[in-house]
Amino acid sequence: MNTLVEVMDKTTGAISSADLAKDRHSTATVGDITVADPRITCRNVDVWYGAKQAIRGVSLDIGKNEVLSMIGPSGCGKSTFLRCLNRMNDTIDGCRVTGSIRLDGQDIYDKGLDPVPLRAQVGMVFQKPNPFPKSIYENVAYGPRIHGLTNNKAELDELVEGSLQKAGLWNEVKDRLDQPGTGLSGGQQQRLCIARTIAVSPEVILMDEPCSALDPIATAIIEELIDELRANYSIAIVTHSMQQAARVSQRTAYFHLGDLIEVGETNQIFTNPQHRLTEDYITGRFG
Amino acid sequence: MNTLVEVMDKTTGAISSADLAKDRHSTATVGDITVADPRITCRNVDVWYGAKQAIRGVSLDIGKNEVLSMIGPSGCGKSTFLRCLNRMNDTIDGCRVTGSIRLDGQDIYDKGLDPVPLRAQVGMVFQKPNPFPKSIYENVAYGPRIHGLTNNKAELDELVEGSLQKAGLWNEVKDRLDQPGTGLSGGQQQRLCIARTIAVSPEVILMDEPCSALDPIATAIIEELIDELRANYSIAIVTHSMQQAARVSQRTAYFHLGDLIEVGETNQIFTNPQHRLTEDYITGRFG
Amino acid sequence: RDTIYIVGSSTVFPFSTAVAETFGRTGKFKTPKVESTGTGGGMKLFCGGVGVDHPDITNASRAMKASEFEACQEAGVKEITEVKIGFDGIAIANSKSAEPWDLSLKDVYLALAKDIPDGKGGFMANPNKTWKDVNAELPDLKIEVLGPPPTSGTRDAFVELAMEGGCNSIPEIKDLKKSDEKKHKAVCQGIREDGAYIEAGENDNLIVQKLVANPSALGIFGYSFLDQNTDKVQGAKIDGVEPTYDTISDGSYPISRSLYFYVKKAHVGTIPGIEEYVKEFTSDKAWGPDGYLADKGLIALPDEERAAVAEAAQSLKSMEKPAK
Amino acid sequence: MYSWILMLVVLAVMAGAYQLGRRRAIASAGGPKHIKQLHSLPTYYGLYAALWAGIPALLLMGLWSGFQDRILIALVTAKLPPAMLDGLSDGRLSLLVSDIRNLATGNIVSAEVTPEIQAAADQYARLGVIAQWSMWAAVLAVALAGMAYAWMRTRPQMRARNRVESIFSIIMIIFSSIAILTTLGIVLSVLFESLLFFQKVSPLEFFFGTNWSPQIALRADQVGASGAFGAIPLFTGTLMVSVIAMLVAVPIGLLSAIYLSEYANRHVRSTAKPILEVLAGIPTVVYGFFAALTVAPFIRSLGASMGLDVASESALAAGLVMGVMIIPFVSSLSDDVINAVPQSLRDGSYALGATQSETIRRVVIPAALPGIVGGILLAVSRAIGETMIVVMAAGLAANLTANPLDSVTTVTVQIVTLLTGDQEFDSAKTLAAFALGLTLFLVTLTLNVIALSIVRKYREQYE
Amino acid sequence: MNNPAKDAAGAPRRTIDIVQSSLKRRYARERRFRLLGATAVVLGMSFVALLFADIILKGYTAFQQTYIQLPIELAAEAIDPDGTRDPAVLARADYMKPIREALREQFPEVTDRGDRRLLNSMISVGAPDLLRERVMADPQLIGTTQELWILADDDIDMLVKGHIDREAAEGDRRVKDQMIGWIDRLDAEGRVAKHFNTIFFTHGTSREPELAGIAGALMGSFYTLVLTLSLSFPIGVGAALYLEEFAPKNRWTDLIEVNINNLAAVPSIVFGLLGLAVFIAFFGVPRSTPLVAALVLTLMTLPTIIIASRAALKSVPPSIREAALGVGASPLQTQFHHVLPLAMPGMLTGTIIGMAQALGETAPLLMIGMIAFIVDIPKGFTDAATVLPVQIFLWADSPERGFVERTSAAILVLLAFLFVMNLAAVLLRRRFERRW
Ligand SMILES: Nc1ncnc2c1ncn2[C@@H]1O[C@H](COP(=O)(O)OP(=O)(O)OP(=O)(O)O)[C@@H](O)[C@H]1O
Ligand SMILES: Nc1ncnc2c1ncn2[C@@H]1O[C@H](COP(=O)(O)OP(=O)(O)OP(=O)(O)O)[C@@H](O)[C@H]1O
Ligand SMILES: [Mg+2]
Ligand SMILES: [Mg+2]
Ligand SMILES: O=P([O-])([O-])[O-]
Repeated sequence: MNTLVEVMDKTTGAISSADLAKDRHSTATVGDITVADPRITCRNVDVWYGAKQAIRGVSLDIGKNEVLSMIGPSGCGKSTFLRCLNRMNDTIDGCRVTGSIRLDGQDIYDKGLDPVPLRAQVGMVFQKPNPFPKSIYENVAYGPRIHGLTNNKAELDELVEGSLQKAGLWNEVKDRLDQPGTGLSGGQQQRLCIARTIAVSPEVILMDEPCSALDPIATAIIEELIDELRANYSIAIVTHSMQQAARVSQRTAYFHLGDLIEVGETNQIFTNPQHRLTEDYITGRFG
Repeated sequence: MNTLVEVMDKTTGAISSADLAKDRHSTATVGDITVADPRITCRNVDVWYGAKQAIRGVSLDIGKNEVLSMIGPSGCGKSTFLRCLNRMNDTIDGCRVTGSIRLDGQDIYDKGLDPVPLRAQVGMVFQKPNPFPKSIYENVAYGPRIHGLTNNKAELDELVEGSLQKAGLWNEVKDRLDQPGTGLSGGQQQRLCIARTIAVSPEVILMDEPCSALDPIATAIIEELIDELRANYSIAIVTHSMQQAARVSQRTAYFHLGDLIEVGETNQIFTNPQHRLTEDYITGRFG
Repeated sequence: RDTIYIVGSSTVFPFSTAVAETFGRTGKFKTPKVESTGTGGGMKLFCGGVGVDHPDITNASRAMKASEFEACQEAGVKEITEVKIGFDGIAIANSKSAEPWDLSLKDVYLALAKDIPDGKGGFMANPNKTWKDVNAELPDLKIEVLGPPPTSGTRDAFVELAMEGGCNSIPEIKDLKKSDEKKHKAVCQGIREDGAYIEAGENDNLIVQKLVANPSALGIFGYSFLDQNTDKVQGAKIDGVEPTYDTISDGSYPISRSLYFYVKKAHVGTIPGIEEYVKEFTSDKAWGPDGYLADKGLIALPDEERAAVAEAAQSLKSMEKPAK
Repeated sequence: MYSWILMLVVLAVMAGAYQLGRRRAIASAGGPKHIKQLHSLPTYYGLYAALWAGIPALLLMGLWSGFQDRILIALVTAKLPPAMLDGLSDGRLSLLVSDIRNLATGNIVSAEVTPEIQAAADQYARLGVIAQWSMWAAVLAVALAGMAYAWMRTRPQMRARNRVESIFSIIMIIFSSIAILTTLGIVLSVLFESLLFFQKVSPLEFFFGTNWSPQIALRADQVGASGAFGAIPLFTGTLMVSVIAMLVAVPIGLLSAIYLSEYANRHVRSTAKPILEVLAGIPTVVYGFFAALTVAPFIRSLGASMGLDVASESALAAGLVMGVMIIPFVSSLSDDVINAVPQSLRDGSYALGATQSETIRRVVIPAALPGIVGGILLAVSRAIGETMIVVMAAGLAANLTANPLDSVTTVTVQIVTLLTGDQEFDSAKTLAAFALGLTLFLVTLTLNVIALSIVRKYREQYE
Repeated sequence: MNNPAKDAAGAPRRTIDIVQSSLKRRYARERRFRLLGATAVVLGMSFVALLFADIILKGYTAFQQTYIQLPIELAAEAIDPDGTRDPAVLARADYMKPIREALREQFPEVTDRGDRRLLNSMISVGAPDLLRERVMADPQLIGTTQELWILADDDIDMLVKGHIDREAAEGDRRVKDQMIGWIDRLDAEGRVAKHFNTIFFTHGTSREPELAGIAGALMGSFYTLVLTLSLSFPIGVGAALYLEEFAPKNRWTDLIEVNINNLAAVPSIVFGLLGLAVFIAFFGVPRSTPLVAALVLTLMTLPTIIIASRAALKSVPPSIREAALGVGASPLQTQFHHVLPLAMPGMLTGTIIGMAQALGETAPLLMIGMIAFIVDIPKGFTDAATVLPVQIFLWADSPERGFVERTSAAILVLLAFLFVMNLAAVLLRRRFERRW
C-alpha cells in the first residue's frame, strides 16, 4: 500500500462509490475465474523470485476463442504470470513456480512435460522487443524453419510476407528484408516480434503490451489481428490501456501487487467493478 | 504511402474534411516552427543511416519552459530526431547528421564542442528501458556521482530517494535498492530510467515514449512530473498517445516518414490540423 | 661484471656446468653463468668482440674453424687459448630388449647414405630398405635410425667419422677422393632423406626413450646418455669394438670426437676468476679418469696429453690459426 | 635500488599532488558546497595535478638513469692517463671500466690494482654518489614544479576532465601503436639477414622449390654449399599440422564452450573452465614429450594393427597434441562471448518453441560469432607459431606429402633448429631461418588481411 | 490461418501436429548436440587428467630424497682448531672427511682403495656443504658426535626409490652389486630413509640431481611474470579499448588490427630474435634477465590479450553505452564505469591464457640467453636468471637419471604456480560475470 493507493485515494473521492462496501484489503479473487471451455486452467499459482513472492495464489482460466486482458499497475506481476503460462520463467535464475497450470488438462509444470512443443503451442510476444541479430526475413522465418512448417522457399516467403503483413509491417520493410532486425525503430521491432510469433501459428498467444510502442493506426492493425486470431485461438494480452482492453478482450483480469483481485466480463469490470481496488484502478484512469 | 495511408483513407471517410483543400503530398512543414525564446533551434536537419535517409530537412525550435510533444506513425523518425538533439546518434555506426542544431545559440555539432557536458545538459530517456546492470541505487546515483552534484553520502541518498519518488518508483523499490536494476518489471525499469535522468537535473529533457510501459496511475505521476519540470526546463517528449500529448504539451510536432509535417499549438493541432496528413493521423486515433 | 660468462656447445654444457658449480662452491668466486647456445652460436657470441658484454669462454664440440678464428681476429679477439678437454663417443644404440648389434662402418654407410655405388662405377639413390639388404648377415629389419638433425654438432661428427669412414672402406670410393674430391664428399657425407634416417631433434633423452618404445630402431647419441641408461639401451659394436669408456679413451672405438673450450685472453685479468676456472677444469679431480667429469660421461684424454694440455691451458698459451 | 626509493617518493608526490589539486579545485569553487561550479569533478583536478607532477618527473628519471652511467664513465675515463687508453678498443675499454666498477662497488677484482685504477674507482664512486643526489634533486624539483604548474592553472573553468582524458587517450594510442612498433621491429630484425640469404639463394628456388635439405649446406667446406632451400614442404607441413590441430581444437573447444555456458550448471562451469585453461599453460616441452612418447607410438601401433604404414613421427601425433594445447584458446574465449549474449535473445527463441540446441546453434552462436571467430583465429595463429611440440613429435624431415601419417616438418621447427643448432657465420643455412621467419610473417599477414575482410562482411550486432 | 501446411486432404493442419511429428527427430538432435558438448568437456578434462596423471606419476617421487644416517664426529681439532668459532674458519673446514670416516666405520671390512671410492660415492658431493651449513648454524655441535642424516648420491636415491632395476646385470646399471649390499645393510639398520626434499624448493639448480632445486627458476619465473603481467595487462586492455571504442574506423586502425592478429601468428622464437636485436643489442637491456624476458613475453602475449579483450568489448550491448552517455558520462567514464566491468571476464580470460602461455614458453627465451646454468637465486629484475620452462627443458635434456623425476616435479611446480597465478584471476572473473 503505497503511492498508488495514495494517489488513487485522492482521485476516487470524486466518484460515487455508494453501494460498494468492498474491503480494500481483501486479496481473495472476486468474480468467476472459470470459463465454459477452458484451454488453460491455473490454480493457486505462486511465483517467487528468490525470496520475493511476485504472484500469490492466482487461479484463472483462459477459454477457447477468447481474448483475456490483464491489467494492473506496473510491477504487479502481469508479465510474471504471463511468462508462467509457457514456462518462460524457466530461464530466470531463482524463479520458482508452484500450483497447477494446465493446458488442455495437461499440467505444464509436470516433470515429464516438454516445454518445447508447449511453447510452439503457446506463443509469446515480450514486453521489450527482442529481435534476433539477423535479417528481418530471418527473424520471421526462424520459427517456421525450426518447426518445418513449410515445404519450400516459396511457401516460406509467402508465410513471412503474410505474417509481416498481418503485423502491419510489410510495407515498411518489404524493400529491406535482408537488413538487420535490430536496425528498426522501436515500434517496428515490436511489430516484427509479433510477426515472428504469429508465423508459427501458436494456438494460445501471450502478448505482453504488444502495442506499447505503437501509434494508434498500427495499434488498430494489431487489434484487428487479435480479433481475427480469436476465431481460432486463445489470447492473453497484458495492456496498460484500458481502452484497448475494452476494445479487444472479452474478459479482463485485474492484478494488484501479485494478487489476482478481480476477473470478469470486460464490460462488467469496466462498468461495474466489484472490488474496491479494481474500482480505484479503473476510475483512476482519468487521474 | 502504404498501409498507413490505406488504413487512414478508410477511417477518414467518416469525418468532415470540408474546408481542407490540403495537399497530401506536400512535405513542407506547416505551422510556425519558431518560438519566442528558443533553447534549441534546429534548421534543415537531415539524418542518414548509411544510405537511408531517416530525417529530411527538419527545422524546429524548442522553447524555454515548454513541453513539445512529437507524434507520428511508428518508424517516422521521432526517435532519430530526438537522438540528434544530444548527439546520441554519434554512437550509431554510419549515422550522419547535417544541418544546424543549436542549444542556446551554440552549434552542438560544432567540431570543438564537447558532447559530454552537452549530454549532462540535455538528458534523455530512451525508448527501450536500459538500466545499468548495477543496483537500483547505483543506477540513479551514477549521474550525480560523475557530475559531483552532491557533497556527501547523505545528500546523495536524498537525491536518489527524491528522484525515485518523482518517478513514482520509490515505494516499490525502497526495500531493495541494492538489487539489480535489471531485475525490475518493464514499467519499473522505465521509471528507473526516468529517475536516473532527472537525478542529474538536465535543463532540456528528451523523453522517448516515457510512459509506454506504464499504467495510467504511473503515467499520471510522470505527467505530473513533466508538468512540474516544465517550470524550469524544456522538455521534448515522443508519445503515441494523443491524449497524453494533449495533456502535457504546449506545442506538438507531427512527423511523417522523415518529414516534419506540421507543428503548432497542441490545442490547434488536435482541433484544427492544417495539413491533410496531420488530420488523417489525428482523426485516425479512433480507427 | 664479476662473474665469468661461458657460452657454447650443448654437448660440453653438462661438463662445463659441473666445473662451474664446483668452482662456485669453493666460495671465492661467484658461480659462472653458463649458456647453452650450441657450438656455432657460442663461437658467434665469443667472437663478437672484447668487453663485458661478450662471453669469456666458449665451449665447443669441435675445433674452432679457420673462418671462425678469422672472425674473432677481426672483432679484436686476438688471443685465444684452446683447451681440449676430452672425448665424446658417439654411440649407435638400440633397446636392451632386442639383440645387440654388431655393425661395421661400411654397414652404417650403406644403410644411411643418400647415394651409394651401384657397382657399375656410378651412383644410385640408396635402395636398401632393410639391414639384410645392406649386409646379408644382419637381421631382416627395416632400417630405422633416429639421429640428430643436420644442424647439430653431433651429426657433424657422425658424418665425418662414421659415414666417411665407412665410405672409404669401399675401394672405388676411396679412389674417387683422389680424382674428384667434391664428388667424394657429396657421396660420403650425404645422409638419406627417405625416412630411414629419422631426424629426431637435439634431445638425446627423447631418442633413448623412443628406442625403448621401438626395439627395432637404432639411435645415435652421445656416450654420456648411453652411460646413464645402460639398463635401457645398449651400444652397438662398431667394427667389433663396443663403446665403453676405455675403448673410446684409447681411440679403438672409431666414432668419437674431441671436446674443447676456448678462453678469451683479453678478459683474463679483468673478469675475476677465469684463470682459476681453467685451473679447476684442468685439474685431475675434475677431468681425470677418476674425476667428477668422468662420472658425468666425459672421457678423459690420455695421461700425457692431459698433462700437456693442462700445462698449456694454465699458462694460457695462445692458439694458432686452425688449418681449416 | 635508490631509484626504487626515488620512484616511491615520486609516487608519493603524485599522491600529494592529487590531494592538493583536489582541494585547490574545491577551494577555488568556493568550498565543497559549490563543486557544481567546477567544470569537472574535483578528482579530475587531482588527477591532473598528479599527472603533471608524475609524468615529467618519471620521464626525467628514466632518461637520467639511462644516461648517468655513460656520462660518469666518460668523465672517469677522461681522467685516466692517456697512456692507459692508448689504442684501446671499445671492448677493452669496457673491460677496464668493468674493472673500475667492480673495484668501486667492492666486487672481486682479479688483476692487481694500479693506483690509476684505484683513483678512477674512487672518483667513479664519488661521482656516482653526487649523480645520485643530483638526480634526486632534479627529479623532485621537476615533480614539484609540475605540481606547482598544475596548482596555478587550477581554476573552476579549467577543463580538467578533458585534459586528463586526453592524456589517457594519448597513452592508449601509444599502447595500440606498440603492435606496429613490434611489427616494425620484427621486420627490421629479420630483414637484413633475409636479404643476405636471398643473395645466396634465389628467391625463386626458395618460394617454389619443393626440396628442403639444408644438410649438405651444413658447412662451407662441404659439397655443393648451396644445399636445397625449397620452402614449399615446410609450408605444407605447417599447414597440415595446423589443420589437424584445428580439427581437434575447434570442435572440442567450441562444443565445450557451448556446453559449459549453456548446459552446465554454474558450479561445473566455474571449475571446468579454469581446468581447461591449464592446458594452455603446460610447457610445450611437456606436450612434446607426451606427443613423442605416448601419442606417436600409440598411433603407430594402431596403424600397424590396421596394416597402415605410420611414420614414428607422424604429423598426426604432433597435430593432435597441439590441438589439445590450443583447446582453451577456443573454449574460454568462446565461452565468454557466448555468455555475454543477452538472455532476451534466448528467450525470444525459446518462446517460438525452439529447443535449446536450436537456440544455441541458430541464435546464440551467430550473435557471438565475431568473438568466436576471434578466438579461433587466435588458436590458428598459435598453431602456426607453435614450435616445440612439432620439433619433438613431428621430426625434421621435410616431406612434401598430404598424408598425415607421414612425418613432416614446419617452418617454425626449421627456424628453431637452424637458429639453435651449430650455426655458422653467414652461411645460407643460418640465414635461411631469417628468410623463413620473414616469409611466414608475410604469409600470415596476407591471410590476416583476407580474414579481416571476411569477418567484416559477416559481422552482426545485436540490441 | 496463417499456416500453409496442409494435410493430405488439403485441410490445414495444426502447428502442434507438425511440431509433434518432427519433435522426435529434433530431440534426437538435441540429445546428440548436448552429448557432443558433454563429450567435448569430458575429453578436454580427460586430457588434463591424463597429462597430470602422467606428470604426477613420474614426478611425485622427487619430493622425497634419500638420506643416510651416520654418526658423524665433528672433532673440534679438525673444524675449529683454535676454538674461536670464527665463521670464516668454520666455513673453510673440510666436512667431507668426517662424513667419509663415519661411513667407513660402518663398513670396516672395506679396505681396498677402489672399494673405498665406491663407498664414498654413495654420499652426495653436496653433503659437506649441507653439513657446513648445519654446523655454522649451530656451533654447539662442534666437538660432539652426532647421528646425522647425510644426503645420499643420486644413484643411491634412484636405487632406493626403485628406479634402478636390481635384477639387471651388474654392468647394466650404475649401481654396483657391492653398493646395493651396503645400502641394504644400512637399510636393515634403519640408517636409510627418505625425507621430504627441502633442497628441491630452496636451492638453485645444480649438476647433481640430488642438489638441484627449483627455487632459482621459480623466482626467475616470478619476476618475469610479475613484470609481464604489469606491462601486458594495461597495455593490452588499453590498446583494445582504444581500437574498439575510440579509434576512428579507418585505414590506420585496420592496419593496427591486422597487425595485432598477425603478431599472434608470429612464431614465438621470432620474438626472441626481436628481443635479441632490439632490447639486447639496441637498448642494451642485460641478457638472461627477467627484465628482457618480460619485455619479449609482453610483446608475445599482447596479441592474445588484445584480441580477447576486443571480443569481450564487442559483446557488451550498445544500450549500456547509450545509457551512460545519456546521463552525461564522458566516453572514458562510460568505458571505465560500465563497459569495462562487463567486458572484464573476457579480458581476464585473455590475460589468463596469455600469462599461461608466457609461463610455459621456452623458444623465444633460447634467443635471449635464458637457457643458462645459473645457480644463484635471482633477487631482482636485472639479475641473471632462468625460468621454469627453460629449467624443465634443460633438465629434460640431462643424461642423469635423477633428473627425470625432477623434470616432472618441476612441471608440477610450474603447474602449481599457474594455478596460484590463475586463481586470483579466475575468482576475479567470476565476480564480474553476469548475464543480462
Ligand atoms: N540503426 C539504424 N539503422 C538503420 N535504420 C534505422 C536505424 N534506426 C532506425 N532506423 C530507421 O529509421 C527510420 C526512423 O526510425 P526511428 O527509430 O527514428 O522511428 P520512430 O519514429 O522512433 O519510430 P517508433 O515510434 O517505432 O519508435 C525507421 O525507418 C527505421 O527503420
Ligand atoms: N528477474 C526478476 N528478479 C527479481 N524480481 C523480479 C524479476 N522480474 C520481476 N521482478 C519483480 O516482480 C514483480 C512483478 O514483476 P512483473 O515484471 O511481473 O511486473 P509487471 O506486472 O509486468 O509490471 P510492468 O507493467 O511494469 O511490466 C515486480 O515487483 C518486479 O520488480
Ligand atoms: Mg511487465
Ligand atoms: Mg522510436
Ligand atoms: O651443441 P653442439 O655440441 O651440438 O654444438
